[in-house]
Amino acid sequence: MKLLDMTRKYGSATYEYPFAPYTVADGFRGKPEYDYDKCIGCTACGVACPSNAINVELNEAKDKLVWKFDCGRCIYCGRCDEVCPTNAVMLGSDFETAVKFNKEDLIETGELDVEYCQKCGKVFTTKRLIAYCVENFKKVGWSERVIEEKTKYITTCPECKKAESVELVSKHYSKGVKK
Amino acid sequence: MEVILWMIIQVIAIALAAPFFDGVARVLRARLQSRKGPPDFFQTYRDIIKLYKRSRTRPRCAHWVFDYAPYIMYGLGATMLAAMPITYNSYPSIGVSDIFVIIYVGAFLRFVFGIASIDSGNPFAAVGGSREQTLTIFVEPVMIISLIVVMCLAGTSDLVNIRAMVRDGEIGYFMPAFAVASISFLWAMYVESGRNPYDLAEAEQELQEGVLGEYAGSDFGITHAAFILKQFAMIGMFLSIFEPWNFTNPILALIVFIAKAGIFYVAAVFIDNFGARYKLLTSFKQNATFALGISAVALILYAVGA
Amino acid sequence: MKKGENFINKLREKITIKDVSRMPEEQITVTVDRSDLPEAVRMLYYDMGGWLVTMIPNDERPLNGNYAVYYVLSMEGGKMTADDELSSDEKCWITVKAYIPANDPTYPSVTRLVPAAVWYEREAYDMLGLVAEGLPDPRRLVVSDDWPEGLYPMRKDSMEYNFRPDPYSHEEEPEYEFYHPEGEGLVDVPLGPLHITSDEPGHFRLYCEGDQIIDADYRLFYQHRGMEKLAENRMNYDQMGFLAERVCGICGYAHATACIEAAERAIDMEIPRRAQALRIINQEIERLHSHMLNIGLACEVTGNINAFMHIFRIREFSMELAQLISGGRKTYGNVVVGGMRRDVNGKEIRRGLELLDTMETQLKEVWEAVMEDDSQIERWKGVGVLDRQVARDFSPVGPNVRGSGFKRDTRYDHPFDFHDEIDFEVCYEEGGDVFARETVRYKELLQSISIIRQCFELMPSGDIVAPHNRKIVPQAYALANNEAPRGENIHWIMHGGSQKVYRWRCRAATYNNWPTLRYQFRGNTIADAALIVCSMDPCYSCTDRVTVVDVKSKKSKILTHKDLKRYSQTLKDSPLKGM
Amino acid sequence: MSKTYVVPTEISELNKVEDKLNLIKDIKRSFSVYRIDCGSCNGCEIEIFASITPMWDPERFGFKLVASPRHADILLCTGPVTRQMYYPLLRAYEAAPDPKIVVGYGACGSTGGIFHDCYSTWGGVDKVIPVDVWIPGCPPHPASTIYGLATALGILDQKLKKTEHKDGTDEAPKIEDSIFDNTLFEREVMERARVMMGYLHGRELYKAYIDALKPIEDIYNPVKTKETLLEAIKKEDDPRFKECMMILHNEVYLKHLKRFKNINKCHPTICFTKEEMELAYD
Repeated sequence: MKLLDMTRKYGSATYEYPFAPYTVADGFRGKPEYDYDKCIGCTACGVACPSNAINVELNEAKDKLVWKFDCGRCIYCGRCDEVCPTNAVMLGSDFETAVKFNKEDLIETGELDVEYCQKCGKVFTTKRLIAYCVENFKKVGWSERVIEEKTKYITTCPECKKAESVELVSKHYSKGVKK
Repeated sequence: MEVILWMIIQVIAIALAAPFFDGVARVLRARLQSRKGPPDFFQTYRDIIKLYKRSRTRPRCAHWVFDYAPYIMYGLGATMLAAMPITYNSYPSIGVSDIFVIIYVGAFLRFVFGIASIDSGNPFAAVGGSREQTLTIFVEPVMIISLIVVMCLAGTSDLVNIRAMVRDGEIGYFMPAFAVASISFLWAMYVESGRNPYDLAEAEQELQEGVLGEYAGSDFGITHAAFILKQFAMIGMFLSIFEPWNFTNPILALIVFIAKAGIFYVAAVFIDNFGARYKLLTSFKQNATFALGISAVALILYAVGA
Repeated sequence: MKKGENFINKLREKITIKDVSRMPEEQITVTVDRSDLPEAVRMLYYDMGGWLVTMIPNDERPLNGNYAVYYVLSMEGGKMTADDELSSDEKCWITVKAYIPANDPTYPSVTRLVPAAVWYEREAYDMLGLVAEGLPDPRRLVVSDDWPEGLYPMRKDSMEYNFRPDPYSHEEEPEYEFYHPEGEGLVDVPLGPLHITSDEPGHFRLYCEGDQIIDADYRLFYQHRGMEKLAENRMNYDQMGFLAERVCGICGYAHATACIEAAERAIDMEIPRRAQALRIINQEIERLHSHMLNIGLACEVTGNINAFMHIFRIREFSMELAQLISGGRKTYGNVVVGGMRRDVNGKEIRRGLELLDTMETQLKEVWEAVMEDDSQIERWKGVGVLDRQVARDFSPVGPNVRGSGFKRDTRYDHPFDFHDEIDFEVCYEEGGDVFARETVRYKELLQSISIIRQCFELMPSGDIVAPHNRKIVPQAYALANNEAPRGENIHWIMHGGSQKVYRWRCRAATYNNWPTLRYQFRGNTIADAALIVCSMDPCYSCTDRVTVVDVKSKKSKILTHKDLKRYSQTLKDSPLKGM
Repeated sequence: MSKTYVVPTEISELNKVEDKLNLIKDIKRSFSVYRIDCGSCNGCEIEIFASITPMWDPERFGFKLVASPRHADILLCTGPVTRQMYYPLLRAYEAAPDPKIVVGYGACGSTGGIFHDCYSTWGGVDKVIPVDVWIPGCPPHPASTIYGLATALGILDQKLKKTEHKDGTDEAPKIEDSIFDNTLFEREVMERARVMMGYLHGRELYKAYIDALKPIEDIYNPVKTKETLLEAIKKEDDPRFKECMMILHNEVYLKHLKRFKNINKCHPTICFTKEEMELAYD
């Protein structure tokens, strides 16, 4: 009857939850918390997310970038937290995530204004991302001229940048020889 | 006539009180496992009430046997219980409370249970049902031999009379045969009540989907209740023969009986909760052989007139 | 002489070897002609003391126009007797590789000579359409019963990874063909796929005479989700680890490390010592909670609910430890190529050591209590015996094989990571029954506690991620091993271009354990069926799915097509009789 | 997915929302749960098991795990519904008495999780049968499980609501000023901190380190900086953080300073020596 002794020794082990709150351990990987004001729409989280719980896509009208998180698909790995440059997505300690009757309740979205390429006029990123980069340039201590140059660079879409450098290279090289 | 009235009253009272003890047993079991368990002693009532509210489903391949078995089983359980001379112990016997009647009703219950499970078409239920029959083969002889000893000592098979004799000290524990028979009967009663390690009745784990597997909703509730009644009937039989001291006032007798039976029911948790289940053909067989040995000793003791 | 050279020389005496390559050093690949394949594997397996650890069928048509099969053997000695074991500097991996031309995707079955290969060859057919000629059991293994004939998911050009053929109407679910033994009065008891004692779906057919099981057949892989294809298409290396974790909910961490380490080994990447120690801690935590789970369930299955509850109560300490170290109850989300994602700080180490102490005391108490209970031990002893010869034939792993007295543990045979600085004992027991397996698990629990304690105490300082300066080399491949709670997990990775994997082959511990189950069932009563399955500690999802082997245990008689055909025509003299 | 299973009318008629709300009232203090593993990795199964053990004990509010779908009020479905489990799932669904509550448990059960578009799965329970409650998590913590069941029964309130953020500013989020007037230093500190302690503890380390440097008036004075840092390190009680802060000083701060000043990086007055580092663990 040693088991009986153990029961007597350790007593009831039951937590009060759900009749009293339960606090999780420090560093618990709970539901990712989204801070809309910090999000710059860089899509790093969307690219990193192994289960595609976070998707960052243009809306149908192609005038907003939509950050969309489906809590039901999240595997709580924290990759989004790890890659986010502004800490806009951080894992919280929330474990009370169940919903009933309406699956939409699991979804969180954030819309950001988009920026158009200064060359071709196509949508390619968000206004906030550009503003964030410019802000960062200022903090690095670069001169006005450098900042201006870099700002111009980042407001061009990748396709145009590619075309530009191809043009640049072909201007200087012909048949693999530098002119 | 009055006897029949009392019979009905005692069945209803016990049927209403029994889930309470099941609830107590559940709380106690939870405490023994270092957890809290149900919030109070009334959980089994809630479970049964809920089951009555649920709809029924039945397997496509089942027949009428499957459909009516729960009611028949409940009726048989109630009959067994009614046959216990609890409230009407001071009335003259009307011949219903006969040991043979009770044994036959019990066997019939088992039989219904067996065919219902086979009829459900679930192979697990079928295996479970057939085990239940095998179990009977081991338990019944022990029970019958113990009872034969008692009947021989008393010279009657009528429970009311036996009971009166034990109470009046005509037969009793001073007779070694009676004392030994009480031990083997206690074992048989425990096994019959379907508790661990002998709970092959519901075949909870090994044959998980078990005998009751295919019953749903109110059918399941009734079957469940029938089993609780049967367990109380078995305890009642033990109490009537071996522990008959009680009031003659029917109401008081009923209360005392329920309390005593409840204590037995709840105390079984201590045995029930520890250790592994027995296997039918190894540990259980040995166990049953041992019990059979004890009952045989009782018989021999009677024969030599000790 | 280089490691493994002696085996290759011996092999050369009988077989023409076309090519030998080493990458990395202790993993040798020998290329042979496909007709020599069975003999080469047999020689390595039985003559030189190898164990089959995995087989990788690969679609290399985009690379060289052929399919290829890789039979990987762990050379460690037969271990049937005490001195039948190689010394640690001789132990190595040998891969036998054979090309299979694209226009004729057949090869001679190795199963006829080495029974352990049976599942691999069946899977090779399911996934790639490679036909093993002479394979005794050609039934489907991995893909679902409603999967269209002739569509092989792992072929590079067959389909998109998210292509879903239409299912049948649910009333017309296709039936799987079970092999029946013949005999009077046999009852066919189906178990599962939804059955409460097994947490997971698997379908067993127990053929019983009275209460006794005469034979069994099973259909598993109810959980085939198609991860390998998914990883090759949707994922990059940063995401793959998280997918590998979800091979199995219990030994997920072992899968993730094995998968990531395969990728690291293929490019010869050394990870920091601190990360190595952390990996070991996580892996041992996993063993703690998994073994406690299994011992608990082994009590529960026999009806000992009280012991089950206590063991699970103690198990919560290991979950707390996991939460402390990894932030989740499953030690998930920690491994990345090059190291770890999460460090432990001093506070966590202190708390961790406290938890280990509590766990150790209470574990000892509860085990003592269980051992005191004769009815419990009686239920465990002599049940589900795994015969030593059957074990040798089928290369089972983990506590399953260690319970039959084999000293097989991949941490000891092929040490990796931080294991070189840690003292630990390989726990093994004679007997081969449920009791032996549970005892092995209990002893390993104490070992794990000691290993974690040592890691905490020896925790090297420094980084937890290696510098990102290595490029993925396309077509480089390597194998990584990890001792999961259920036994050794083997992952094999061939790199592709652009940070992706070309071929990922995951072989979970239970995959090697399933085929022996049938032999363990025989002669036991139906009441013990669930217990036997439980004591094997199966991980249904690990295997993604399985079937039975038709090789007669001792005489290794093979069931040929002809036998089967004759049997199905006459229904007489079952070839399964007496098995 | 081309959905071939249509819930038969006799089942759907008994499973309207009001029926389910009535059911919830009936089973509030006594409910039976049947588990259906539709091809999960079994992490969820183990967590369900963990949540019926002494620590969590849902029997407190009437939970009972049953062995047959016929006894069930709630079907707890885990896994992304593999092709092979599709048929057993439907059989179990039809066998359960009506009305019934179906719970999609875990990331896979809710939405298919990481396997949502795999060829051999159907991507979540709700793609096959109607689901009423979703309990996300991979696997859900036992507390999440308890919460989910309590929410389903109306004991606790649902917390999560569909959230849509719109019409925010186009301004960039605030960036803190650099200690060196150059955020590249902070970036480097962060990077090094993460290599040593991972993203989570690395962030703490970064904060502790930068906070320790903030009171320094002349950041270009390495001797003073070291002294101030040492003070902060003494107050820190975690040896690993102590050690890592010293490494940050040696490897990031001094390297960065070298761009502005000609210093001897190994001089004991400005860098932490090996002996000092070892003291961290005493």
